[in-house]
Amino acid sequence: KAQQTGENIIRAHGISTFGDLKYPEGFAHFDYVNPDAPKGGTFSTWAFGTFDSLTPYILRGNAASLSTVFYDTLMTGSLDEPDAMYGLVAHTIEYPENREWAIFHMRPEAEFSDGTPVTAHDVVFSYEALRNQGRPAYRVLFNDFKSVEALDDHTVKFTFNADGALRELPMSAAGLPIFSRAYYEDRDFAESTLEPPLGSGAYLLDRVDAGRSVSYKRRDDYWARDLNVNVGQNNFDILQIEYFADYTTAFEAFKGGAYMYREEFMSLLWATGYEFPAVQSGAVKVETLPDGRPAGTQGFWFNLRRPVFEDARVRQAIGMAFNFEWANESLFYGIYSRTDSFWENSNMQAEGMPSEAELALLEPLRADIPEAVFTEPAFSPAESNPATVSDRGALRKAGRLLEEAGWTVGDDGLRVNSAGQLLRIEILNDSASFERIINPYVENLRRLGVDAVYTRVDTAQSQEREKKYDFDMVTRRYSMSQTPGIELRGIFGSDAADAEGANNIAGVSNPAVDSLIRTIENATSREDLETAVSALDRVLRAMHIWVPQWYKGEHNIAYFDMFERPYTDTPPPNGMGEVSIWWFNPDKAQALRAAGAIR
Amino acid sequence: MSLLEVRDLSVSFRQDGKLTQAVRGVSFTLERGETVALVGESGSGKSVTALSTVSLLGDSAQVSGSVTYDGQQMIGASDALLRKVRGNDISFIFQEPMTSLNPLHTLERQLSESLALHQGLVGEAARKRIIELMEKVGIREAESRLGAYPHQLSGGQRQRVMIAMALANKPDVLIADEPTTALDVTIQAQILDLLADLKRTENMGLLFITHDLGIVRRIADKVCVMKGGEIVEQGPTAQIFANPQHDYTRKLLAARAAGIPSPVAEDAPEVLRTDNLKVWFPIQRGFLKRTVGHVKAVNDATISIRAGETLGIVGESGSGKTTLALAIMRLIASEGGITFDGQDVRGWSTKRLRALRKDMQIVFQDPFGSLSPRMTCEQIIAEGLGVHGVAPGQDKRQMVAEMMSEVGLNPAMMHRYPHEFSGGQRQRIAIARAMILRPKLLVLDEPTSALDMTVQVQIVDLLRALQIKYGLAYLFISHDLNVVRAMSHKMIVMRNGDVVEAGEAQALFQNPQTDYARALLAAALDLTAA
Amino acid sequence: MGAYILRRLALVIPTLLGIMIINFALVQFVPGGPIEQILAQVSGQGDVFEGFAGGGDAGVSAGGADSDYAGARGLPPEFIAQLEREFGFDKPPVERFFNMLWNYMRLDFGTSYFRSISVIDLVMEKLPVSITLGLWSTLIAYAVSIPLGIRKAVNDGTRFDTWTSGLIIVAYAIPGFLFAILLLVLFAGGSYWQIFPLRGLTSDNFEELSLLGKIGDYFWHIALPVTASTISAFATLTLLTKNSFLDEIKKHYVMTARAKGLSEKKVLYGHVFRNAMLIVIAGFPAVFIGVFFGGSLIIETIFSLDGLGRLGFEAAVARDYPVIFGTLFIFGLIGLVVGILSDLMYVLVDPRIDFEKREG
Amino acid sequence: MVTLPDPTVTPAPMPAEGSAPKKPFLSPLNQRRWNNFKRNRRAFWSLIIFSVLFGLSLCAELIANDKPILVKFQGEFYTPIFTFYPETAFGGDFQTEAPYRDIEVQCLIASGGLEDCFDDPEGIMAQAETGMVNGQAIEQGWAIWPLIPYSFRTTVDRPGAAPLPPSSQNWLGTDDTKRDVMARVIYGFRLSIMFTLIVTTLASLVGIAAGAIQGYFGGWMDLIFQRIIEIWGATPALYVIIILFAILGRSFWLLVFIMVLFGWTALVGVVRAEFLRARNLEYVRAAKALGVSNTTIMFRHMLPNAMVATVTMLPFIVTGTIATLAGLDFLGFGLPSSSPSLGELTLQAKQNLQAPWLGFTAFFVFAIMLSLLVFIFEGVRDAFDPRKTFQ
Ligand SMILES: Nc1ncnc2c1ncn2[C@@H]1O[C@H](COP(=O)(O)OP(=O)(O)OP(=O)(O)O)[C@@H](O)[C@H]1O
Ligand SMILES: Nc1ncnc2c1ncn2[C@@H]1O[C@H](COP(=O)(O)OP(=O)(O)OP(=O)(O)O)[C@@H](O)[C@H]1O
Ligand SMILES: [Mg+2]
Ligand SMILES: [Mg+2]
Repeated sequence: KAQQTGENIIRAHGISTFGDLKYPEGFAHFDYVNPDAPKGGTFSTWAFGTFDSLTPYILRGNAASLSTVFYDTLMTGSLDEPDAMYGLVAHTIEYPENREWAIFHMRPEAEFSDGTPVTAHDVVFSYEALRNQGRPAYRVLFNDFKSVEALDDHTVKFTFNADGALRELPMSAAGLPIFSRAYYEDRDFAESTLEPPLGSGAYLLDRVDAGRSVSYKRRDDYWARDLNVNVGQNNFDILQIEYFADYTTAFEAFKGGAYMYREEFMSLLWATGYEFPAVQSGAVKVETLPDGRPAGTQGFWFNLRRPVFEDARVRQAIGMAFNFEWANESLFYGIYSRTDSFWENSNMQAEGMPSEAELALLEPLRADIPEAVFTEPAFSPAESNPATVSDRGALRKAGRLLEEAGWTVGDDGLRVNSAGQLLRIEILNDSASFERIINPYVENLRRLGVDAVYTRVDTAQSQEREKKYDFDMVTRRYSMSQTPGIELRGIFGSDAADAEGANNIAGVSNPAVDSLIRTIENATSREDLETAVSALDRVLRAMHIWVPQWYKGEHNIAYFDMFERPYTDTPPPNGMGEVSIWWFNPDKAQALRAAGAIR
Repeated sequence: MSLLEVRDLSVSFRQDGKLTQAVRGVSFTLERGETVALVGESGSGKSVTALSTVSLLGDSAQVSGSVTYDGQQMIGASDALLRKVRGNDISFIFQEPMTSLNPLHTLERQLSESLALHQGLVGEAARKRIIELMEKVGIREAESRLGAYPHQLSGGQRQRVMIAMALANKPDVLIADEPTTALDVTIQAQILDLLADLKRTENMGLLFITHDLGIVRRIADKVCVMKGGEIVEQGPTAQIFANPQHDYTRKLLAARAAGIPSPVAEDAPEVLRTDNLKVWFPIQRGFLKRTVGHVKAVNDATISIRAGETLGIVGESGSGKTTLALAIMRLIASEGGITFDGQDVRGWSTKRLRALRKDMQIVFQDPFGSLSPRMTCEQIIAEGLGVHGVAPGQDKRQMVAEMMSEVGLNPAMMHRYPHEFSGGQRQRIAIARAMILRPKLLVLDEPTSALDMTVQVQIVDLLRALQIKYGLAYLFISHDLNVVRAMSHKMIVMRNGDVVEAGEAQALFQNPQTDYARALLAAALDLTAA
Repeated sequence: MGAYILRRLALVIPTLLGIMIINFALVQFVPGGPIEQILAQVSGQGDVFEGFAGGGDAGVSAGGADSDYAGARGLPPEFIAQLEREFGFDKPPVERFFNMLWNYMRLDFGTSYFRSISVIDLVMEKLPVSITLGLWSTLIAYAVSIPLGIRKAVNDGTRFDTWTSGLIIVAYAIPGFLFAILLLVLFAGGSYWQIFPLRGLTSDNFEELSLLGKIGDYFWHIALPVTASTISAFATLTLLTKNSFLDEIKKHYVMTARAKGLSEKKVLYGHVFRNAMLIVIAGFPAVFIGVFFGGSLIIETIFSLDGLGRLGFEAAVARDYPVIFGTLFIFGLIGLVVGILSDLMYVLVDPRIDFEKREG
Repeated sequence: MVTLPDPTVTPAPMPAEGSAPKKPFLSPLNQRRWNNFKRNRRAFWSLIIFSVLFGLSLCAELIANDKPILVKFQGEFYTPIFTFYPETAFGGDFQTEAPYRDIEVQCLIASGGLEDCFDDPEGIMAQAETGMVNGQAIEQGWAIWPLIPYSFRTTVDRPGAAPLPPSSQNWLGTDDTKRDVMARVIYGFRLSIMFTLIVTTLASLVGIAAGAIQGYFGGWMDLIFQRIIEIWGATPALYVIIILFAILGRSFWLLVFIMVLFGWTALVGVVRAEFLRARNLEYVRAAKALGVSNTTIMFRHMLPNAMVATVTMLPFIVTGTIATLAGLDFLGFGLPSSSPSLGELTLQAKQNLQAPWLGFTAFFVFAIMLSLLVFIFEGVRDAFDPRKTFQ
């Protein structure tokens, strides 16, 4: 438990959004690691495309996968808590209750791989470098930072803007990578390069073959090697990433043993590809493991700014025409599940009728909330008939809704309103993989009498049109945080509804939603937060601002049977930790080699 | 064993599914040191017979019978054998020198190839031999001409290159298909001497195809007369000439362009005049084609022709006759004045000239080259009619058929492509094409060189008849002084691009002024007399 | 001729200028620019190759990837303004255009928007792949097609002619990338024969190999991609050769050549070739340069080769204008020079050819 | 004047001589060409097969469609392919177009519009065969379906994940959106052929004309024109496509326009070269001397002789256009993805290696089409070759 000192100043070995920490000061190691994990071996996996840089923090260049391994941060997270962080370079964090500032006390023994110490000045330099030349994400984040100063060589103080998302800011600060100021004295931080960078992390660059492969080797002299947050971690001697420009090639390469670990993202391959010789002989293990994080919030979003979508019934009807069950069976090999919540795959999603606590939040906002929130269970799209794209029942209901909304079928089978205007919607898309989903959907909408068209454009153009809100429906995916907060303003807040280029793609502008977002931002405990999020989820779902798509709450992985891990079939909720907590079993590798499965 | 023995040779051509027989049952022999002359009607199968001796006919020909060279069967012989024989043992001079040279190879290359192939002669030695050969066939400044391409040569020059090529390897048999048609009499005599020389020294057998009976009489030991694909008569030269048996032979011997053109009306308007016409071709060297000098093809030519008048142009081969003709037609760039029909056409645009073209026509020296290969005879002859809207309402095909008959072609052949005709037939197509327009001025560049005497007479008669009827003006270029005399009112003699002499034709023939003209006329008389 | 060449050379500059103007103007109208591309990347989209590299499962694949937290908050307008300043978009187009021209005149082609690398270096980086693919497939195509076409012309209508036609047409009809994938799966994948490597031009240990080893390694690597990119290349060239020869082979001068007693080969290659193949020969400089600067997007993608094909496509889709303009300029310039060379080749092949105005 | 009969020719009566101006359909020359063409069996049959295929694909709607050709319902005839009928016309409840492939609608048609169809369509249909449903006489109806009861955009109701392998229901299987490949190939063939024929014709005409003019006239005409082409050639087509798509929307005709815009330069170079050479030939001079106009010289005299490259390349330009279209589809800049494009099929084949029927279909369609075209054009070339003789 964090200990209180003086006038509400908190000093602790860790920090989380609501202050709760699973691991006490001086804990030996994270629960999910194997403290005796052997060191050694090579872990190899693949990445798509190419890379031409080793610096992932700047806009320029295509950084190699895992190129963050070079750097330590002040504190580091754990895989079994949503947002807690524990000291790494810093041993202690000190912050007031309102979190307007945070002081990190750094370990004097921390040193860069060239032996120079990691100091507070390096932290300040890192902050400045990222702020001035870093990726846009940092600039957005640093909007809420007032100043960063080195109090002494090993103490650094971050001061935040009072109106920022104070709850999360200390953790954001704790998660910044630390660069060596001396190193960048004669180098330009903003230029992309393949020169091995200087960091204080557990790995060094091993070799790089531009665009083709990159590998990192474990440092035996890593200063934090035995630190509690690192116990049982960083077990592989070499981390290697092979790049392939083509998915088929990459898969073939895996089959041939060019790399040892692969997470499969394609339902098609997962369903049809994993019967190759190495799987049959048992050399390759194929597993499905649960994913504990909120699934991405992916769907077709309506552009609520468009007059056709003014009526929620129209939106609901259009949603009904999307036959997910058919798509899942016919297109995805039944691997996905239907998304119904904005916080799918998490305990924040609304279920059934609103709870007391939720009602308490919702009641005052009743005027601005669809009545269904109070009278019906949280909205979930109805299941359609998987056997055929156009489910007569669903279409009949949808048709009825549209008729109620005043869109009646004309002589040519298309719907018009009383003003004689055609019910025309355009689905904008920039990704090839969506065509096979959108096309049947469009056909179905046309059967409903909606003059639906599908427009495919390239990424930059779609971005431009989205920026100007020049679309009717568009696919977008938001990754929701485990601890939602201020970012919700960007996605659902009315402030962001009209500003060009904002993230509120649907254009949600509703005082009740704004109010609920504020409640979420100000929640002081995880329970409060979850209640508020769930209430918001309920409201948004009742508003029919999107046609939810699908998610996959699990990891599909395959690997050559030479790796071991501290868990059997339930990984820590925040990740499988395949590069950090898994380890290499030389005997198994030897057996595979003997069997000729790998070279 | 005879050197070359042809037995019962028959050749047919396949066209559009039908077979037409070009040669039937031809037999003759050629001995070492002997000259056999193949004479006969144009289109009678002479060239085809000659070509089949070493299997040079295309796929469309079906050959039967036997041809033996030195006892070896040539028909159906292996490629290897043919290759060994061709060029080395049996050499060829093709009828149409204009199209028989590879257009992209220089003279040197064309000649050296044979030398290298059969004698292994390369480098300086080859070069020396080439120059020697070229001088032998009367090409002047041979050395500077080595780098020339065929299109830069005059018709006669090309023909001589062809001859030089054929003689390069001292063959056993030389088959010469009208080898002197484009040559002036002086050179002709020189070439004939050369051939006779070779025949004597190398014991060469010579199969000589020609229409010029004077030559036959002079050099042939034996004569075969062909008509309609058959040999209608053969025997020793003297016998044939003295005592022809076949009707056709008699007719052939009797035929000769004679008479003189009817006089021109005093007040006939001038159709064409040129003032100091000049054509110089740049000589270009090197990759960038720098101009290093000029071939002065025509210098200061001033001529004039009146309606109904014929201007004969004679002169040695390469003297600029063709160039002058082309310049007059405004087909190549020239300097100096050209007045046509009273209008100065010098600066006229091609478009403006086009309307005039109906009235000025030309028969090219190289008939084959001037016929579009993918157009049929009918299309070619009729084209001018369409272009100039001549005789609208009349059946064009009918007109073409009539014109073809007039020049002695069977109208049934009008659907053939140019390559399916004989040399003389092509020449007549070219004449028909020009004549059908009834132009005011007709330039005829060696229009009768490939025609046998009977047809030649027919053509000359036709030209004269039309001239009288329509008052046509002719510019008549020929090496055949007989024909020139029969056709021309006035005459000019050209040499090295200059007009060395000009005047009334008959007067000039009687009494040439310059040495050159005298020599030229003498040689002609010499040939005919021999 | 000299004057003509001078004229051509003098026209190079206005032509290049024309190219730059057209393209610069065009780009002003293209919806979406590099900034949009950056925005897309920030929010985790915008991999230009995803579409045909076979990836993507309707969005799900993006899951788990640590997409930028800030993506969810929207980028501040100041940042976009700053980007615009960085890319020079705050200046009026005309000024930008003249700046660019000025730089180009000093042979400064700028650097990529998205990488710290000058355009020249970028092109140089991609050249080996393009040259490899281009050179070998062109060589093979020429070495096979021309003799084959000539033989087909000589044997026109025979059985040989028919079956070779069938073969090259079928080869042409195979979609190149399908064939590439097929080769890859069969001869490099883990399911059948693992004979050839999957990607790249050389092995990891290339530097350590002996010279012979290096050569072997190189050919071992390029076997599949070159095969895949050559398979369809025979048809046009072979048939072009055949038909050109057919047109020429019956002409009189060929008869003359035969009458000289030349072997069939000498007749065909020594005499007919030059006459028949004007287009092929004169097109050679262009082909040769095409060898260096050609790119085959899909073959490159499948074999994970990083060549100009990918560069060009990536630059276009990502709106990397310095790269686009720079490569256009460089390739344009080379193209113009090659155009001149190719026209000179015409004259070299056929001395009758000139380019002067002809009185109609 | 004596007319010497040519001895080598069997005297044939003059065609059309003197007789009434009854012109044959083809001029004798063209007849000769046509005969030559016919004599090339391979070319002739290729032409026939191609015409048949193309002809069939022109009536694709009647061969592959998700609407019946003819429906008899309650004594009346309906032609759904050509006319719009709401489902209510057959007693259904949607006012939108009747989904004829739905079992309910089929039942309605068979049973003369019985309400019960919505509950138990199979049962009612079985009964309707007998003419009686639940003891009551009904007015039996029927529908004549096309051979392939799917259109190119119909999703097939078959269990399993797309692409589905060939079966009796889908002869060539389905694509990755569960659409019938056979139907898509038929429509795709038509679309591709139409597209490519239009584009190739236009582009070749323009290209040949441009090349001819440049090569024939030379001089500044050539110099300037060539520069324009060079500038044009350096324009990134992709951007033009993006811009025009953004302004005008994706459509068949826009793509045709764009392809012509960028495709016409393909032939310019070769035609120009051939003309540069041919303009020096003697027969061109002869034609000039005859006063033939430049256009006629170019197109009647020179072009036929300068056509080797063109005729050889045309089939490849034709298929090349299809391939380019495919490539654009591939990159996502082609026709709308619901269009039945062969390019999309190949892309799917690559994406779905586990479904070889896609690749095979694409390959066979391309191979057949290309072979036919190449053979046809070979025949054309031969037909126009004056020296070609046939056994
Ligand atoms: N295109 C050209 N380039 C260079 N020289 C040429 C060209 N055409 C002709 N000549 C030269 O011009 C001279 C005259 O040629 P021309 O064809 O007029 O002769 P000609 O009198 O017609 O001879 P012939 O009786 O042999 O036909 C010749 O020496 C020839 O080599
Ligand atoms: N390729 C061909 N196809 C069809 N007929 C041909 C072909 N070549 C020649 N002929 C015909 O064969 C006959 C004989 O031709 P040939 O060339 O042997 O005549 P020639 O005796 O040499 O006449 P000339 O003195 O006019 O040159 C002519 O009637 C000609 O039309
Ligand atoms: Mg002859
Ligand atoms: Mg001449």
